Amino acid sequence: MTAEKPKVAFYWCASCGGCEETVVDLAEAFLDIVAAVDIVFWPVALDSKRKDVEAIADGAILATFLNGAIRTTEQEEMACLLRRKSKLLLAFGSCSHLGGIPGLANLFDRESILDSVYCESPSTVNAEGVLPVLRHKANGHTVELPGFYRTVRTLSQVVDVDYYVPGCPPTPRVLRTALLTLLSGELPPKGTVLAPDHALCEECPRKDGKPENLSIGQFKRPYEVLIDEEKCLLAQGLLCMGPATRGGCEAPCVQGNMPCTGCCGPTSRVRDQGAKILSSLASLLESKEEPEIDHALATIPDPVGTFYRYSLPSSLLRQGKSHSSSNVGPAK
Amino acid sequence: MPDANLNSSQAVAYVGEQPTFEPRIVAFFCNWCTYLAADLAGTSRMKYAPNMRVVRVMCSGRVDPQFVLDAFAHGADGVLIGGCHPGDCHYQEGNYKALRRFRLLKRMLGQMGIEEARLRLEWISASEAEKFRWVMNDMAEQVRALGPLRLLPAKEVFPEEVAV
Amino acid sequence: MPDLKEATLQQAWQEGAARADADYVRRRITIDPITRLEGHGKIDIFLDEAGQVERAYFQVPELRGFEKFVQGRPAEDMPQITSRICGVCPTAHHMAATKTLDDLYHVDPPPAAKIIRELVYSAFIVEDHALHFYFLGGPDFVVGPEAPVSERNVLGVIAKVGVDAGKQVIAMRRRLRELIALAGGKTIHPVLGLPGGVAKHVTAEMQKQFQQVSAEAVNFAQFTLQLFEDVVLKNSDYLSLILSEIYTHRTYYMGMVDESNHVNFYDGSIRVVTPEGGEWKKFQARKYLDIIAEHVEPWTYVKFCYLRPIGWKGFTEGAESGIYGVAPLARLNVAEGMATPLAQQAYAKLFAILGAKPVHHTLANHWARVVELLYAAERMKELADNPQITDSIVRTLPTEKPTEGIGIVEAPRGTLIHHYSTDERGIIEKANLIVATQGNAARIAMSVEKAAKGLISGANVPEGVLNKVEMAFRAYDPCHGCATHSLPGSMPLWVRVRDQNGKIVITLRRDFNGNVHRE
Amino acid sequence: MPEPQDTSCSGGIGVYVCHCGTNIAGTVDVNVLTDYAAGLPGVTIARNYKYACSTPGQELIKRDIRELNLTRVVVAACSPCLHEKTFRNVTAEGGLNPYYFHMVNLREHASWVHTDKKAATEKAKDLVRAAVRRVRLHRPLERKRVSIDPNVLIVGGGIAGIHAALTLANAGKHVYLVERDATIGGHMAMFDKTFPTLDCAACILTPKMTAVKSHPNITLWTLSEVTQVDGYVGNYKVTVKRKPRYVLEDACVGCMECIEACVYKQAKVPDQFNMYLGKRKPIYIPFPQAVPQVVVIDRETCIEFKSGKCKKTCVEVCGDRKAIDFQQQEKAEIIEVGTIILATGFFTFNAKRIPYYGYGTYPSVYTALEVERLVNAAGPTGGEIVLRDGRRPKTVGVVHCVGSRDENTNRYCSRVCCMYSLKLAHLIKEKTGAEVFNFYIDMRTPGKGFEEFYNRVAEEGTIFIRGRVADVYPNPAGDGRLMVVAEDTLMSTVRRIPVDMVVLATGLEPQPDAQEVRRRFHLSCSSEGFFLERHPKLAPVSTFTDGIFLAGCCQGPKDIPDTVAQAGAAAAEALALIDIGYVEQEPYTAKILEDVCSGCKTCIPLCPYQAISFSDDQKKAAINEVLCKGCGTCVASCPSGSIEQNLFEDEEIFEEIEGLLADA
Repeated sequence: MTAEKPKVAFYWCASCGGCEETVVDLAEAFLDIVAAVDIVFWPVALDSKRKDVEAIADGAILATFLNGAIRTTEQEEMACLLRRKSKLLLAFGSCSHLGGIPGLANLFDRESILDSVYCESPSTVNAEGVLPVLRHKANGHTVELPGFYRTVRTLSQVVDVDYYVPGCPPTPRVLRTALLTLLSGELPPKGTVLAPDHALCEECPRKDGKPENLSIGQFKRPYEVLIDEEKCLLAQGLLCMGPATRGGCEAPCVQGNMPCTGCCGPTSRVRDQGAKILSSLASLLESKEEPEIDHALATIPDPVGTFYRYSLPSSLLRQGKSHSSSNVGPAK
Repeated sequence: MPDANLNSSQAVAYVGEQPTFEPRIVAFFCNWCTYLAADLAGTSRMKYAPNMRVVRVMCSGRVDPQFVLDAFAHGADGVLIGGCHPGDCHYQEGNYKALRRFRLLKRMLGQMGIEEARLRLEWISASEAEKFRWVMNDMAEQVRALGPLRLLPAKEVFPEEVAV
Repeated sequence: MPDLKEATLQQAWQEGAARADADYVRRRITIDPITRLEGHGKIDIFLDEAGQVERAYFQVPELRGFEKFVQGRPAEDMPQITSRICGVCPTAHHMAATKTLDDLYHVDPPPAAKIIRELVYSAFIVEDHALHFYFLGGPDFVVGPEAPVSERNVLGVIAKVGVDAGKQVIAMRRRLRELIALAGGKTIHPVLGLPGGVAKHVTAEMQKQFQQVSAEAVNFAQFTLQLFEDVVLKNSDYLSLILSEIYTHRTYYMGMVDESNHVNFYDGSIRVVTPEGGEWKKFQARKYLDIIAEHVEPWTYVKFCYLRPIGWKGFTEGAESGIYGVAPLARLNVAEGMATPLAQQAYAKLFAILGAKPVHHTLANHWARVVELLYAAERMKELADNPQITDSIVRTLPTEKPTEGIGIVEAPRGTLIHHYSTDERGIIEKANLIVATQGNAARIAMSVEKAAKGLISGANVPEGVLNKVEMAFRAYDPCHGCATHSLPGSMPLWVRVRDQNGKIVITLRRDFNGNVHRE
Repeated sequence: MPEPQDTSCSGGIGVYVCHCGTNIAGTVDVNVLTDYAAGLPGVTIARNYKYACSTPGQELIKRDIRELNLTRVVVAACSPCLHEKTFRNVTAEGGLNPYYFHMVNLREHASWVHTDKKAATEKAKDLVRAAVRRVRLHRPLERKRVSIDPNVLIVGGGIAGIHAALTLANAGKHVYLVERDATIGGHMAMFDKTFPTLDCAACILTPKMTAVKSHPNITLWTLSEVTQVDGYVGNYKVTVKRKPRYVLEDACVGCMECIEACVYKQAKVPDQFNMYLGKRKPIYIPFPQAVPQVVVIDRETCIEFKSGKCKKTCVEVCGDRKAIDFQQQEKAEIIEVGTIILATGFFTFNAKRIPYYGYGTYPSVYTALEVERLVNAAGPTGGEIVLRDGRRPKTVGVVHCVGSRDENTNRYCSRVCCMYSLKLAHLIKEKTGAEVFNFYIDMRTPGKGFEEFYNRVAEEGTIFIRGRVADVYPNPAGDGRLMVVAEDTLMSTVRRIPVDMVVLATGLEPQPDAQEVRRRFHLSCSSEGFFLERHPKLAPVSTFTDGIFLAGCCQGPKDIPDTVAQAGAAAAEALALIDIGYVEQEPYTAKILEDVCSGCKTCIPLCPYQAISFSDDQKKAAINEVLCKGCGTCVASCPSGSIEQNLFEDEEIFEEIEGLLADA
C-alpha cells in the first residue's frame, strides 16, 4: 500500500469553513499537493454515511486534517470514525485546536443559547416557542437532528490527537509546512503544535520599537484612539495578545494595524493562554493602590472574551460555572 | 471553633442523612511573611480549620494565575494567596504584582460565574499568627457556605440530547 | 510539493501506522460512534400510500449560537467575531458588523475609509463569485451536468478551459485575496473594520497594486462571462435546463440598490419586488424588523425568513406567501440596472434572453452571478482609481455614547443583516443576525420538495435525481455556515425515500468517487 | 520545542515521617500516614521515626539512599525554615544532590494546629502525596557562592552598638558605626548607676566610648542616618546621610571655649540630654564625656543661623583652629559592607498616654529617666533630688508597669522596670532619706543578684504595695502633695497615699521610626513592633535577611548585661561570615530559555533588582544570576512561559497542586 499516494482527508466539525478556504488559498501550491497526495475527503464532495467511512480500512488514511470544534453528537461520531481511519489525526485550526471563537458559547448554558436564537430574537416569530428537537414526529414520519451538547469541546477532548495546526485560520504557509513535515517522514513528538514555539513578538514587525520599561497606565480600546502604524501596539495601550500567543502566522493582524487576538494559542510551555496574558499585563500596571488598579483594569471591558477569544474550551477551567448542575447547598 | 466538629477533610462527608460539605482550599504562601505566620500559629499551638493545603513559594509575586486556575480545575473549592503587607515585600514589590493579578483574575472569575469568596488575597505578616488563624477559619466557613465548586466535568455523560 | 521521496514517505507511513495501531487498541473502546450519521445536510423524503412524494425535508443540523455568546463582548470586536460565522464569506460579516458599528456609534467614516471598505468588499465579491463559478457551481455547466461527478470540479474546469486558463483562474483568485490581505491584514477574517473607518490607510504603492489587480479583474470577469456564454448560452440543453419548471419558484425578491435602483453590495436601501416584478417595498436598514421575520421549524436548526406584513404561509409560492428570494438573481430582479457599463450590457442581455422580469428560474443564478462578478470588478477599478483613496485620514473617532446599531450589506449569497444593542460602554447586550442563506432557506426547502416530487415516483428513482436535486442547491450556493451561524452545510448527497410507514424504500447516495449507489 | 533534560525519576523515592516525639505523632497517625506514603507511585520505602533530625534518624536516611538506591527523599516533619538545610545535607551526604529533597511541614501546619486527628491525618496525606509528586521532578542544583565584604556597618551607638563595634574592631575588622545623635552612648550614658551592682554607668561606659573614638578600625559617624540599603549579603551598598554639626570634627579639640564665649551669657535652651530638666547654650556638648569630644551648634537656636547678624564670638575665640563652619552642608556617603548589625535601641513610653497618672499636668510627676538625670552627679541638679518647685521630697511613690503589661498601651513586660525602680528607690532613699513607696503588679527580678537586690532595698525600708496605681491627683488636704491611689491586692483594701513626688517606671517601646528602618533593611517586626529575629531560640540575633543581625533593645526590651551579650553574639555571627569569606546562596534563581524567548520585554521592568536586561544582538532577555534573588515574579509574568525558576518550576508547582487535590 506504500506504493500508492498517501491518503489525506479534510473534514470539518463546528467551524466556519475558513480552514477549508485556507486549503484553497494554497493556490498554485494546492495543485502540487493534489499531485503529491490523494485527497479522499473534501468538504464539497463528502459522503459521510458511517458505512462508507467504515469501509475504509482502519488507519488507511495517512493524515486527516479535522477543523472545527465538537458541539453535536454527529460531530463527535465523525471525529471518532476519522480517528480510527487515520494514522495521524491533526486538529486543524483554532476551533479544533483550542475551541475557537464559538467556544465562547461555553460561558452560557445550552438552554439560554436555544432561547436567544429561537425565541428572544426580535425578528423571530415563534409564539409557541418551537425549538429544534432530536426527533420530530409529523403525520407518521420521524425526522431526526443531531444532539447539541452542553459545551463546545476541542478535538483532543473527544479523541486522541497527534498534531495541531494553529490559527484562525492557519495561514497557507503554516498548512504547507505542516503537510511537508508529515510527508518528510521526520515526525515531531506526538502532541506537537506544528508551528514555531515562540511568542508572536519574536516575528512582529514592530518588535524593535517596543520600549524596555513598558508600564501600563490604562488600556485603550481600538475604536477610541488613532492607531500609530509603526509603534508597538501594547506601547500604545492597546491590548495585544502577541506576547502570550504562539507565532508562525507572521503577524498579519498587526500588519493590518490591529492587535493580535491570540488565535494561535499559547506556547508549549503555557497551559492557559488567558492566565498568562492576564499575569503579564496586570504585572505591568503602574498603580499600586487597589482603587487605582481596579480603575486601570476596568479599561479591559471583557477579560474572558479578550484573553480566551479562541481558547476557552481548552483553558484550565474550560467553561463558566453556569453549567454546574445544582450544587449541594451549605451544610446545616 | 469551626474545626471542632469536623470529622474529615474529604470533599463531602456524610453525617447520617445530612451531607456536610468540607471545602478543599489550596493556599499559596510567600516564604517570608504568610508562611512564617503559619509557622508561628503552629508554634503558638493555635487551632484552626483543617481545610487549607499550603504550597510554599518564595514570593506572592511567583503565584502564576495558572496555579490558581489549575487548583480550581483539579477540585479546589477555594484558593488563598498570602503575601507580605504592601511595602513589606521581601523582594520589594512582588506583592504589588500579586495584587494586580489578583484584582484582574477575580474579575475574570466573576465573569465565569465563580463566586468572589472562592479566591482570596490576604496580607499576613510573619508576626500575625492571630490574623492567620482568623483567615483560615473565616475562609473555610465562607467557602463551606458556598458549597462545592462544581465545574462541569471535563467529559459529559453521553449520549445527551437537546432538552425540550 | 518538492522532495517527496518514496523512502521518507514510507518511513512516515510506517511510523504513523505503528502509532495508530498502538493507539487504536486503546481507542476502540471509547469510539464506537452511535448510528444516525447523515452528514451536514440531509434530505428525508416521505411517500404517501400512492408512492408519491408526500413531504421532503431538507435539514441543516448544526448551531453555534453567536447571538448568545457575543453578549458581553465589546462591540468593536464584532467585525472580527462575527466573521467567524462563515469563513467562506467572512468579509461580508466583517463589513456588515463594521457598518453596524458606524450606526451604533453614530459616526460617518471619512471618504477614504468608505472607498477602502467598498474596494475590499468588491474584491471579495469578485473572488467569492469566482470561487463559486469555477469551484462549486460552474462545473455543472462548464464540464456538463451529465459528466461524472469526479470530473465536475475545478480540475475538470481546468481540463475544459485549458491548464493555462485554469492557472489564470487560480492566480486571479490568489491576487484578489492578497489584495484583501494587504488592506485588511488577513484574507480570511480580515481586521480592517472599526467604527467610523478602517484600521490602516492606503499608500501610493498599495494603490498601484490595487489599480493593477482591478484592471486584471475586469478582464478576468469578461473572460468568465465569455466562458459562460460560450458554454451555456450556446447550448440549448443548458438553456432548457435553466428554464425547466423544476427549478422555478415564483416568489418575492429582496436586494440592495443605490439611489438610482442599481445593484449595490456595500450600501443603499433594501428593495423588495413582487413575483410580478413591481416594487413592493423599499426600506432603510433601520426598518428591517417591520419587513423581515424568521420562522422556526422543529426539524432543522436553520430559521426561515419571510416578509412579516404578508406572514408565514408555509412552504408555498406566490404573492400570498411571504417567502422571498435573495442572492444574485434576486438582486438583478429587484434592481433596474447595473451601475457600470459592461455589467449593464450583460444585465440587459440576461433579461433579454430569459424574457420576463423578474426571472424565477433558480439556475439563472449562475448567470446573474457572472454579471455581478463583472460589476464588482468594474466597481473595484473605479474605486482603485479614485485619488482620494490614499488620504491618510481613515478614521472618524466616535464621540457619542453607543446605543443601538443596524448594518446591512449584500453578501454574495444575499442580504445580510446585523443588529446590536449595547450598554453605554459599548458592551453587547443583544445581537440579532439575519444571514444571507436564511433568505433563501424556504426557497431551498421548496426546491428540494419540488425536485423530489418532480423526479421521484415510488420505487422508480432515476439515478440522475441526485445531480439534478444537487444542482438546485448549488444554484443558490447556499452557505449553511451562515444560515445557522454554524458550519457551512455541504450539499445533501444523501437521499432516503420512505413509504407512508416511514420505512426506507430506497436510499441514494454518492461515494467518494462520485458514483451513485442505490440501496 | 526545547526538550529540557529530563531528570524526573520514575521511582526510588524515600519518604520519612517524623514523630517529633508526640508533637506530630500525638495528632497525626504516623503509621497510617507511612502506610499511605508507601503505597504512592514511585515510593520505594516509607518509614516513620521518633526524631528524624537526630543523628540516628539522619543515618537511617543516608543508609536507605545508599542501600536502596533512592533517587529522591521526602521528609515529613517540622517547618522547612527549621530543618530544610539539615535534611538537604543528609540527602547530599547520602550521595544525592541536596535538591533531590522536599520537606513536608506536618508539625507547624497540621499536628500543632488541628485537634481532629482524622482531619489532621488526611491533611498530612495530601501534603505528603503532593511532595512525592513534586520531588520526582526536582533537578540537581548547585548553591552559588557569594564573597563577603569584610567591612561591617553598625547602626546605633548605644552600648549594644559600641560593644559590637569594639568586638569586631578588636578582631581586626573595619567597622562603620553610625549614630543619629551628636554623641554615642545612648540611654546608658544617661543613667547614674546600673542595677543590681550599683556601679556608676559612666565609669563603665565612657572608657568603651573613648575606645571607639580612638580605635583605628572604627569609623565613627555621629549625626548620621542610613537612608538606603541596596545589595545582598556580603555585598551591601549603604547610603548614609551625614548631617552638619557646623563644627569640624578634626579641627575641634573639645576645649569648649566657644561655649563660654557664646553671645548667650546664660544657657537658655532646654537640654534634651538632661530630659529638658536643665539648660544649655545654642553651641554645646551633649554631656561632659560625650564622644566625639566635639561641640555642636543647634541651628534652631543659634542667632547666626536665625538672623545672620551674630557677632560670632565663638569663631573669634576658636581663632586659627577654625573649627567652626556655619557653611557646613549635609552630605551623603556611600559605603560598601558585607554585614550589618542593627542596634537602634528603644524609645521610652510616653507617660502622657496615661492621663490619670498626671504626667505633664502635675509638676511633681516624673518619669524614671528624668529621675535618672536628677540623681546623676553630672545632671541638671548636680545630683540633688529637688522637685520642680524646689522642694525636697519627703515621700516618693514609684509606679511600676507604666506602659507595660497594660491592655490599653503595651501588653508585654518591659523586663527592666522592676529592677530600675528598685534602683531608683534605693538611690532616692540614699540621697534624700525620703519614704519611698513602690506600687507594683508583680515583682520581677529574674537575674543574677536581682532577687538579692530586691531584698536589700526592702530591708532599707522601701515600702512595697502590690497593686496597679489607679489614680494620681492633688491631695485634697491642699498641702501641694499628690494622692496616689491603688488597690493593695495583698490586703485587699484601697490605699490612698499622699506623696511629694511620683516616679513613673515607664516601659520600653520600639523606636518611633522602627517601621521605616525595618523596611529600609528588608526586615520584619514582631507584633510589638520590635525587629523580628530569625528564630526566637536558635537564631536570636539573626534576621530573615542574610547578613543583617540584631543587638540590644531594637529586638526587644532587655537589660545591659543581656544587651552586651547579644551585641557580642551579633558580632560573632558577622565574624563567622567574614572569616569564611563567602556565603552559599540558595539556587532559586530564574533563567531565560533563550531559544524560545520572544524578546517581548515584559519581564524587564518587573525585576526589582534590575537583574534582567535586553540583549540587543540576541533580541532576547537575559538574567544576571548574581543579581537575581529568586522571587520568581518574572517567571509568573512571562507570557510565553520562557523563564524558569530553579526548584519552583511551573511543572513542579503544578504537580504539587494536583498532588494536594489528587483524591478530591
